[in-house]
Amino acid sequence: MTTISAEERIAMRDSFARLLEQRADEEALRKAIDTDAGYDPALWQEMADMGILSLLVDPEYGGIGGDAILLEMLMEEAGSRLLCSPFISTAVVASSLTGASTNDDMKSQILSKIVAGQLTIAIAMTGEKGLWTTAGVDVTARQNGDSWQLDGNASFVMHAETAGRILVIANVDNEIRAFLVAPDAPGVALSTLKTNDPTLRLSQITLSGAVGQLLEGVNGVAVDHAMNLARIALAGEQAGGVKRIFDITIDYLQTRYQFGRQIGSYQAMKHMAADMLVEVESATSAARHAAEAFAKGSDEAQTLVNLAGFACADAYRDVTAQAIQMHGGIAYTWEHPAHLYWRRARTGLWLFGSSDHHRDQYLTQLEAA
Amino acid sequence: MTTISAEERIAMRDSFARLLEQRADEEALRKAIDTDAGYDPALWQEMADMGILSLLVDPEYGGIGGDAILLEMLMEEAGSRLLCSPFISTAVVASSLTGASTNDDMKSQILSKIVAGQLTIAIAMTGEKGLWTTAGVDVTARQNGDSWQLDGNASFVMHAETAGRILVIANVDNEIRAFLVAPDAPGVALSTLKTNDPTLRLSQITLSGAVGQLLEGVNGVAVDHAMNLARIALAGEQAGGVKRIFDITIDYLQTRYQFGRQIGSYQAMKHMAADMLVEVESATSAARHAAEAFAKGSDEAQTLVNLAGFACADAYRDVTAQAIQMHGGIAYTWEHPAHLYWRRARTGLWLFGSSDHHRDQYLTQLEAA
Amino acid sequence: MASNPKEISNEDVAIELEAWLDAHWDSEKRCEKGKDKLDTKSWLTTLLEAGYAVPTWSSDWYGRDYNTKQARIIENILKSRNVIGRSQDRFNLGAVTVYRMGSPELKQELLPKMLTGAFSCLLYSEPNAGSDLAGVRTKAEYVPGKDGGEYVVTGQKIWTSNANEATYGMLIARTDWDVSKHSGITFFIFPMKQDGVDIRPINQITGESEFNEIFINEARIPARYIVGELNGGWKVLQTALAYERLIMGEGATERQGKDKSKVHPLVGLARRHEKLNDPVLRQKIAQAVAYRHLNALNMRRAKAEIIENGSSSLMSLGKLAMSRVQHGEARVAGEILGPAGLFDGEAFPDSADMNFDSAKSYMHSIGGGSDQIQRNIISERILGLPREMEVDRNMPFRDVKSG
Amino acid sequence: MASNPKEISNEDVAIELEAWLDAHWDSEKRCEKGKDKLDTKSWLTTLLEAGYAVPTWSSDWYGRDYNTKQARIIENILKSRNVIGRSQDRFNLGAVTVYRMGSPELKQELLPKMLTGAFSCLLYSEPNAGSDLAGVRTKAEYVPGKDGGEYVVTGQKIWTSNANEATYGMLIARTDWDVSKHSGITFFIFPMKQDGVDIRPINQITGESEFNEIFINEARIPARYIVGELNGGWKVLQTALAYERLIMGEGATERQGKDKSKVHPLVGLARRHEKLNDPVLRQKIAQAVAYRHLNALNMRRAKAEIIENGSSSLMSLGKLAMSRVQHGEARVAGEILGPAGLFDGEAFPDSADMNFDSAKSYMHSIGGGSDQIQRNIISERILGLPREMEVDRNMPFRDVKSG
Repeated sequence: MTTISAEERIAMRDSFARLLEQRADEEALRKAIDTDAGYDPALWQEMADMGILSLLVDPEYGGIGGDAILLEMLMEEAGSRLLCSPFISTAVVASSLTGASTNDDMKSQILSKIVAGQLTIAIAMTGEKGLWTTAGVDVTARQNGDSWQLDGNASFVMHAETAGRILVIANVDNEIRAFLVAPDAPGVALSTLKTNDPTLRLSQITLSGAVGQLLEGVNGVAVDHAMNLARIALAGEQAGGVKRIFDITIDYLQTRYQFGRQIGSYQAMKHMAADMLVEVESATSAARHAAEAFAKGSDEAQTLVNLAGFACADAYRDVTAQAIQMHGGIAYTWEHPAHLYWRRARTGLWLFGSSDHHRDQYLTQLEAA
Repeated sequence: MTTISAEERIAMRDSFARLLEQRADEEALRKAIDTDAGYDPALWQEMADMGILSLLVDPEYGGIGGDAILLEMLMEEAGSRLLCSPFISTAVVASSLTGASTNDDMKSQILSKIVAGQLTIAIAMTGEKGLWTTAGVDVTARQNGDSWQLDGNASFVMHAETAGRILVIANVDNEIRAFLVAPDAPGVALSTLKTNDPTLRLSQITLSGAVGQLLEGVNGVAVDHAMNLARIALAGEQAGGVKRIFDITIDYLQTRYQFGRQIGSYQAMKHMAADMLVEVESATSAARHAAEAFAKGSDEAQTLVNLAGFACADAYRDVTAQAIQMHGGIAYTWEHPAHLYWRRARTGLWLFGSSDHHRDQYLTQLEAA
Repeated sequence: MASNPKEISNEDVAIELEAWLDAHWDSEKRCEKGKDKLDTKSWLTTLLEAGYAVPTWSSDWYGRDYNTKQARIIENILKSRNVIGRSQDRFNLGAVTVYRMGSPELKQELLPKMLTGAFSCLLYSEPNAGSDLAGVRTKAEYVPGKDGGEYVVTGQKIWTSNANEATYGMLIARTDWDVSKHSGITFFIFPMKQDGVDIRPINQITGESEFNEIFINEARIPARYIVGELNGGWKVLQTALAYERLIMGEGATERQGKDKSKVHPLVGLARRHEKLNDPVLRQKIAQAVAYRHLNALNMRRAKAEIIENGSSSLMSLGKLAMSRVQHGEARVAGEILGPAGLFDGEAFPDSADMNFDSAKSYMHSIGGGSDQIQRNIISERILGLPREMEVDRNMPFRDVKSG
Repeated sequence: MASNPKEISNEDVAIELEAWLDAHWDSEKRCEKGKDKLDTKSWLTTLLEAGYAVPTWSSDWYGRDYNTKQARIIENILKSRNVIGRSQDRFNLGAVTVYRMGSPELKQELLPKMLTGAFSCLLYSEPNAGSDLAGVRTKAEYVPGKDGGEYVVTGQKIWTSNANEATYGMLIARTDWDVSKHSGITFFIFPMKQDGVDIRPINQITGESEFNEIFINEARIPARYIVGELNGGWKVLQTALAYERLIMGEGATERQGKDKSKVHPLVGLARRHEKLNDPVLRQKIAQAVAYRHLNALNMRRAKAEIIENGSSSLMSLGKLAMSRVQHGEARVAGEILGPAGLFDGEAFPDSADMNFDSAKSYMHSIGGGSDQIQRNIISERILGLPREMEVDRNMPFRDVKSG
């Protein structure tokens, strides 16, 4: 359990929100999109300085020891700005997995670099099917004397091209293990995968006898835990994003006139907006309750993570789709931000498990209850 | 191919429409519902006199030799009035199957009674799973000297309690055969199944060594053909029903005032109505084109029958559901007709194959194309 | 009769009530101590006189001047002992309306009756005024006479529940036809037990008859039974409706915020009918359950916000969201049942439930403000979008189109 | 130039044209007989002078007074020989507008140019007047001068396709700000090739730039280039829009009424990605295909009705229905592709198509009258429901709110 207080969480969220307001507005977003890296390293450093990157790191290792609740709160802010960064890979999944390691030297070395903003880590977990479960891992590792050699493919790897290390999840005799690999090591081949969502950077990684450093003590349970944190982070991002595009749309309904009336005075628009509000609030509730249940270690945690996994993604998809329609022609232009939210929303339909997969898992949880 | 002309079809439809206007209005419908038989035998006789019951019977046997196109046209009229009658069982399926028989004596004897309105025939085809395909037949027949004995269950049998004969589809050594059974014969047990739709009468029939008369020459192909005719009839009925409840609703939107305006002036209502019109017209197109393709023996016939099988049923369900909502409280009362259409629409979701089944079959047809 | 809430601690509130109950209420027999069986009216009078029926009300009017916190303590104790007549300041809509808006004379005359078993039904809706409550055409005409005269009422009301059991009706009627629609309405307490009141059950599509139509033909109301001002009924109605919404909203927030029994009925139904492995149905079942679950989570947030800030806009989303839940669950139940859904009656309990629920869902999506009205309310009151234009708002009611 | 259609049989129409073509058109080289390559303007002039560019028009104006049936015969023959410049009485919107509504002088001056390659773009939409075309704020001010003077135009137009290629723009502009919005608009033929016209491509969310924004800064139009009356532009626009709808509608009826290639693309996609056996996807694929199929059947009925009665209300449903088809197909394609749908670009052609189609669907549901406008049209013009209230209809345009 975390030692962070409710007041500290709010203070941190507010600082992060201010930082993003100043440094991650639409102009900055479009600038980041146009770079090869796909994010702003200077902003990354400021996030480190503010402690954002260490939110899940134990105070013992220089972190602030936050929990899923704080993570979700911060991600709502990030989502509302469509923040581009390797945050989930590095500060959520890699932090969580490294934190689970029993090798204290490695742990201390890696976490201190993450906390300082000096190291980003990409997560190579799922094969080409994009399952993001341990069953979807396609890489195998075998011990060769003192070292480990890795073979196989990982796809959908976020921000791999700029990562200092790649954290590879691999099978060792049907057990899940984690390894750190240097991107420039022999036997490591990266190829960029062009994405439809310009805020997303994906690569495929082919490992052919590449040497990896075992992250001792990390097993399938730790990976499931880390992936659930990633899903909560994504759900929070989606809740923040869907709220934001909704607010943009309501604002447009109030300020756009057609036939001498605000378009928000037309019942068709009003009724669409009311239905969208239900989706927006449901996404927020799902993300927040999943985070809370997870932070408290509640029995319901997995159920709520799966619920958030499809409810937030679907709400985001539906509300952004309606938002474009309600804006009309203006949102059909690249210069209007609506389509950026729409693309990010569509990304969320697949990232870390599809909506259909989460829906099925949710029912499995309910059956077991 | 039929010899009936387009003008003759229209004339017949118009006569039938006039008959129904006079004899099958809402009052008559509610009266029929309240009887045990569930239909008006006097009206049945008038339908016989008008030639409606013989529409699919060859002129050689006293019929008018109509086709699926005429059938669909008549059923639109029947559907718009929610006509209760054993028409589909007797005048469609039984007529078609009997017409396929190679036993001319039997054929002539049965058809002449159907044509005269003196015999209604119930169809015992599907088992408890309600598949309405030859694969769903649960009755088996075996030859015992000169006679045939039937064993097994058939469910969802329409208007069995008042039928003069039951036409049982049965398996004989993995071949499909048809038999005529007297409802009061030994080994025949009928039990009424209470239905949610008061315009529908269903029974379960248990056969325990009941004697049946083989309808020679009728095989699986003839049964498939007859069931496709039944599906076209149902699609036509649904197209007529959905059109009617839609018209009733539009009329209400024009005459009901709230806040000093016709409720049809509210954009929410208008937009719902526009979307409903698309459904209504699509149902009509699906039913008519299925009938036309079937009548012409086109390659597309099965595809279009399956399309109509789900498109008409789903349109009817959705439009009746909206119709109740748009009427508001008044349609929540038993005295208002909306719920009768709604119940009949829900019946159509399962009768002669579910929407999901037809959708799957439709895709199978497209794959083969 | 009661102590000042500022002077009494929450502990003492509980201790005082427990002592009073020990003296007056037999929890086992559920009647007054020392009696064989419950005499409702007598018990309600005892409770009322002790100030425990309406503890938040003024001590001048049967109450104890308690605050909400204290009232909840009392409610919980009375509930735990199965005491009837509790929390009428929360749930007795007729009495609350008279207490809040009636004249002292009216309160004097009616409250003792209303709080001791003479309860009230709602006579707002009319066939021609569904969502548009201000469109009432039931007319009330003044006739001079003793005690200030009376009003003669003729018209038709609809969707009234418990009309047969009610002593009073909370009635809105038109008293001036020459002013705008909202300006000519008066709010009355209408005596139900009289000639000229014909109560007919409505046959609903569910097969139930929860509601009635009320045909009123020259029925009488003492003129002193007006609540608020003559022709000021619209304002009174708004307040009465706000109480109703509050009561219903709180109930809904509690119900919807509560997780259902561990296994959702749809999961049980699918299990019974061996459909839990059907991948198409699994998606539909999960989505239907999720909509209910999400609404429960929204209502949990609403409750937390109400505790924090005294109100929550989330509460207004519940009714609309529940429409989708109820129609959706009934539909998925139908898909689980398959062709068996055609059946009904006692022999097919799952089918009968599914068919009943399918029809009953309309009670939710139409009754008490249809989904369309809810969307208007949400978009206007929460999102601040412009109000729907009311063309008849300022014309004399005589000229308003209706039908 | 042409024979009276009453005097010439359909057979003779065909024979006469075939003979003329034999003499003048080289189908293989696709140019005028006896020439090496096509000189477009020269050929179009030849075709025009023969009366075959606009056969239904009056013989006073380049036509042959032919009826529709005869025109279709001509169209088919010209099409079969790949003749360019055909059917301009059906498809050359600028020329049709001038022919139908221009003064004789305007026709004399513009038709020869418009029918021989100088084609027109549309300058109706403005950033502040999307669905509300009558809300135009582009201003045209009269300046006296020779040849009747000219108008000076300043404003901004949007969603214009082919602006760079167009010689003329069909422009609506405000010429009177003190009358109601519909009363102060004038319809001009606007010369595109002049200073003061800045054409900028719009970057669309599909990655395409089919459309342009046009910034007009003190550009000039001869006063004689007004179509119809000064300040009577709204009426002219309505007629021009009706032609446009007719052309687009006929096209759509034909396209949508035609069955697609035997195997629907979604079936092919699912087969390629080995998803044809997934029962959840099968339902979604079948439904998506069915919506397209049903619309095609509706359009077949529409076409039959048009042949029978000259019109069909079904035609108006096609645009709305196709929105659902296009959004739906793109969505199902995404579900077939699964996580691979995240990719884009040449390396992932199926993903790239799906993502492109997902964005492009908005072109359909927003452009040319959004789904919401279509629903208004259907409910008002087909179902006869009351028209939406227009609050600004009768106020001076100066006072109309806009944004």
